[in-house]
Amino acid sequence: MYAQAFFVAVFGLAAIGFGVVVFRTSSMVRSALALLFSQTAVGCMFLAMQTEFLGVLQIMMMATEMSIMAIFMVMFMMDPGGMGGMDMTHQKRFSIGAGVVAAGVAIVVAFWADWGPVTAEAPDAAMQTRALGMELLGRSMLIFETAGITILTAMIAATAVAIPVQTTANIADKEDTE
Amino acid sequence: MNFVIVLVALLGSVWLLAVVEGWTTTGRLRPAAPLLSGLAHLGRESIVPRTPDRVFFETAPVLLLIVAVLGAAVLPLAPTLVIADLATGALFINAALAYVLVALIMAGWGPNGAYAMIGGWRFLGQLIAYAMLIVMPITAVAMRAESLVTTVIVGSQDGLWNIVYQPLGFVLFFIAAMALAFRAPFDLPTAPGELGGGVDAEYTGVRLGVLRLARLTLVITLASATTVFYLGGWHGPLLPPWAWSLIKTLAVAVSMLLAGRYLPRIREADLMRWCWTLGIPLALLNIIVVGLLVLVVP
Amino acid sequence: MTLVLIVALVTGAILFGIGVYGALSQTNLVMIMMGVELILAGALVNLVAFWRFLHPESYSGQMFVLVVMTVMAVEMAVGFGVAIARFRAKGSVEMEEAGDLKG
Amino acid sequence: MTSDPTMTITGARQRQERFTVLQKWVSRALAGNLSCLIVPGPEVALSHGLDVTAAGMRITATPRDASVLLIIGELSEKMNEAVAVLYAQMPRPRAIVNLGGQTPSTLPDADFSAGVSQAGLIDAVDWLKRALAKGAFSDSPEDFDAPVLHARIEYVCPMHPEVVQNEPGSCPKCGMDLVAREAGEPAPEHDHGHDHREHRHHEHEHQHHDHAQQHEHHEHEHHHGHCHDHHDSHEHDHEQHEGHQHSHENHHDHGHKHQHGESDGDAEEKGSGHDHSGHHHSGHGHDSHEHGGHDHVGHGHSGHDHSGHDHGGHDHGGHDHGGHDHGASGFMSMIEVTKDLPRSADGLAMDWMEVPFGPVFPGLPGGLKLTLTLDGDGVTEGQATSLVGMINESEEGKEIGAETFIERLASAMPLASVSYRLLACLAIERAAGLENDSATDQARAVALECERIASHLGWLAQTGRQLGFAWLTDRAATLQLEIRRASGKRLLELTPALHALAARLGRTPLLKSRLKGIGILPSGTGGLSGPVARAADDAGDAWARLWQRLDEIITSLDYIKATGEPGLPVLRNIGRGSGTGEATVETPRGEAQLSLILEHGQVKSYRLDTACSHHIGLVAKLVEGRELGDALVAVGSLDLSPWEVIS
Repeated sequence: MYAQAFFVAVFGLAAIGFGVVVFRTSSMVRSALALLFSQTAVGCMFLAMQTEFLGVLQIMMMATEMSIMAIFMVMFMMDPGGMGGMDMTHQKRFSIGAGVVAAGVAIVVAFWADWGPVTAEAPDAAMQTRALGMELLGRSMLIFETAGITILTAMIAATAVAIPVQTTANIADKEDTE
Repeated sequence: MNFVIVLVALLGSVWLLAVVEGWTTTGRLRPAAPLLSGLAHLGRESIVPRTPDRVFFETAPVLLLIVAVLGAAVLPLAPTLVIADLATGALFINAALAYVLVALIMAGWGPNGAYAMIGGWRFLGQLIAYAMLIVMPITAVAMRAESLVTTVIVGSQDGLWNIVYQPLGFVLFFIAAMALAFRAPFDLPTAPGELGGGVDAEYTGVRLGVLRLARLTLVITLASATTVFYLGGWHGPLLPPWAWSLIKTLAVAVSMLLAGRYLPRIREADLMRWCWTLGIPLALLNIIVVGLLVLVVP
Repeated sequence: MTLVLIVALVTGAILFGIGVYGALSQTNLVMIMMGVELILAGALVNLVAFWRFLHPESYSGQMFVLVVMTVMAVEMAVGFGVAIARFRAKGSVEMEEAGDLKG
Repeated sequence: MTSDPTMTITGARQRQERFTVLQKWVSRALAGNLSCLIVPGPEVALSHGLDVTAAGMRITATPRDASVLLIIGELSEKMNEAVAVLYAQMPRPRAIVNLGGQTPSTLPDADFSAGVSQAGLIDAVDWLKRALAKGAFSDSPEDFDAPVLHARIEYVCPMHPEVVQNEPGSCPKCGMDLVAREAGEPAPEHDHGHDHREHRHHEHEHQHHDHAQQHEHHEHEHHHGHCHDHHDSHEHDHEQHEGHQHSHENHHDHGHKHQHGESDGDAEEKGSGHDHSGHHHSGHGHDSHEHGGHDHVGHGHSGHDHSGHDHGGHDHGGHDHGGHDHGASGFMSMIEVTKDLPRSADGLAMDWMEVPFGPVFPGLPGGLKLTLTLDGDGVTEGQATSLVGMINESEEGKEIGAETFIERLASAMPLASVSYRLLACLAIERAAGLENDSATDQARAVALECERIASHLGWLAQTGRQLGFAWLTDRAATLQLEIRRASGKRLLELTPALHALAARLGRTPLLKSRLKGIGILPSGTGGLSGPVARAADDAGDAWARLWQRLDEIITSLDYIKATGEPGLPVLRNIGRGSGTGEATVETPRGEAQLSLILEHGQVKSYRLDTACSHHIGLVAKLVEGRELGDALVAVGSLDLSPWEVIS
């Protein structure tokens, strides 16, 4: 129990630490990868909380997701290397306030709420995986399928949006450059 | 205990692979060569390029090595001879392999050089495409075994190996494995003829040594994965289980090595097009076929 | 055992806070998406903690986690689609310059 | 040539306190696997009949991986500079081996030099093995330093690239401060940021170092400009938005990060050289590595350019827009910054980087420098220049003996020496008014065909190197070496092998998809000759050129079979004849034409025209808008020989 608490805390701290780095560092690739490691730490928290499948899934998904994030940062930031030391933020005070309030409220709730009886041991991993599968393809089939369709739609939509539109404008652009 | 044994086996295979590599390139069979070149890497000074992203530059080779070893951790040499027999082993190895990408992006961005950077971003596209071809065939394998546990998967191939049961999956997986190990002809991130070394262009001395070790380990890990998922892992007559695992693994690894020697590098456009337009549909087909087989065949 | 639950919840809360800060303070679309990702990560931690310590018998909790992960992926896909389109059209994904997006 | 086998200390590595056992082993290991970088390139080694691998050295693609710099033949001035940069990039312990010709002025003396011959090469390897085993570590290694490696600093206006001055000041057009950059760099913007970090680093961390005079000077200059800028930006921050502390933290961050990298770099680089001199040297060490970027590994600058261009944008913003235009918000508009950037093929205004490929690049013939402007993995524009091309010297009054002229011409064209020897002979004989003599002509023709085969095989090896097709490289190289040594009869024995090679290439998967449709010449391109022209009749792409060359190999073989023994062209007795002569020879790479004026057996003036000097002009068209890999294949398929580019 204390061991579990310890590991959860350690990975939690790691997640928080990297999370802070995301918005403190000036190099965009760094901040993207910091987010990646933050998410990985979250995945490790899952593992520490004996939720193996979800943990591994989280760790796996985030690697590619955040790498894509990284290249987009490099594409769309004016200062990806962070060598200009430019400032990419606005309404700082307000944001800090909002963040602190949000976290504070959640923490207060976490402490004050009565969580009732807490289960000591979780079902073992193999059984979990199996049960989750049953859940997915049984009761929650509809939700699962919906999620699947949603992501498919999102992918198609995103691609469609991203494909260049041949407006007269950017044809003109092209001609300028040539 | 298992940990030590598996690690030793891994190192041994890496050494053998390096020997074979030297044999194919120089034509001379020199068992000591890998160790010597390792020492030589110690001897060379390791230069830090100007204004690097220090953290990435240092981390990348080590991360690559760690990832390769982690991947091997869930692959059994024998029924009991496995470091971590996770309930989600087949998923875990995907997770581990995904971090090869992270390592290469670090190695590309770290040294602050054009060639390295292009190499790193190239691999982003390459891995995102070919990770699909790793995950989907594994899905089919797991469907047959009705489990994600690697030992169970091997057990499920008793009598009929997956290479026979789902040859399409094997072909796709093998190709994807080569692409993930970025060996020739998939070596776009490190193409000497195009990027003068790409991601490892800036590494010298010890760091280069670690990088090369990591790359060979990665090959072995992927070969071992191929063995576990398709070649019936430890199954085989006469010899003890672990021997069979090692033999098969080495065979796969060497074939990966040789394939690169006799093929020109793939065009990047083709690399992408074939994966998205041909590979992934085939992988889906493979899943469907296997599903049907699982349901129909008792 | 409550200790672990509390630890997890507090972590989740702090991640959530950081995410909120990021999403509000950043001027770049991609950075804002990072903030959102952190918010969702905080949510994930809580969900898993609740499932594990309160209702391990019902797998709807894990189900929910899966859905949230999907949502993260969707958010990425759509966000980047929008980013590219916007960059193509306006030459920037800076919120400072997105007067037309300001409410 | 040095008899005592200890490495000259320039190449040796800083040794630890004492010569430990580990170091003994390491030295042995180092001696055990020598890896060499061949300058100008492996294809030259082959055309000289040198088999480096057989001599016991591994041929490497990059200087980072090489321990021996193998220089073959004379190098041009420009090449000397490039070689210095390469040498600076090689990790210690490193050695220089020089075969034929003297060591470039920019380098320390060669550790071993010999004539261009396999024997010399083998001696060199033996010597290196012994030397490395003994003296891989010396206790006082001098650092390598060459004028090439020092940057000349010039000052440009971020907004008006045309404004370039040698001393800092303000731009006459917009009045903003000029920013420093190293001369000969594409993107002025990046340097600002880069210098920015540079001097804060020099100012704050390394003040105690004694730098080279000129550096000292420049850093001083910078210091002012830099602090000035800084001051400004802080004011902005104060009065305009709360970003102040943030940006400040950033700067600190960089300074710190940089110092870290830099000082560790010293330690890494020079083992335990932590006295002032050590630092002083490593200062240069860094320069050199950074400059190396320019010529071979392309790190540093090009790398900066990438992130640089964007943040160059920031500089615009920071000093111009942010500072003056919309002074209200300190925000730098990305639209403002990227508006004047060209759009890429996909319509996104991304930053481009100018990356040098060559003059010593594994994928290209040595001596050819290809400069590509890359947009990610796509080439937006590029041009090729030859660093070794020979010059038409036809100034009056300078007379060269006929024999020496032939020798000079032949040695100036290492990739096709026989053809040019023949060309010179013919021209001179015509000038002297000699009749053609069928016997010698035949022998000469056969020799020419032999060289054609060898040259095409060399091209195949080069292509294999470019495509990472190891088997092709090995096979073609072996065959080329055999053919150089072979007599007419032996040649015919090689025929099946060559047929087999062609068949094998036809069967190789991926090869067609790699070459088909690449490097198609724009219709109506003039000035073509040789295989390129003949292949232009059908598809006219790299695939067609490959088969054209393979066919030529076969036809040449048939010709040799029909005709007989090759005979190296030697000048017949021309006495002290005079006159003007003109000759044309179909060299392996296309038509070469030489016209000269002979006076009393002396070549008074000549002018040479070769196919490659026309073909090199095609590069720009071939690479534009292609993917990097395809662009390089297209350039390679032209089989340019930089030596035969006449300027």
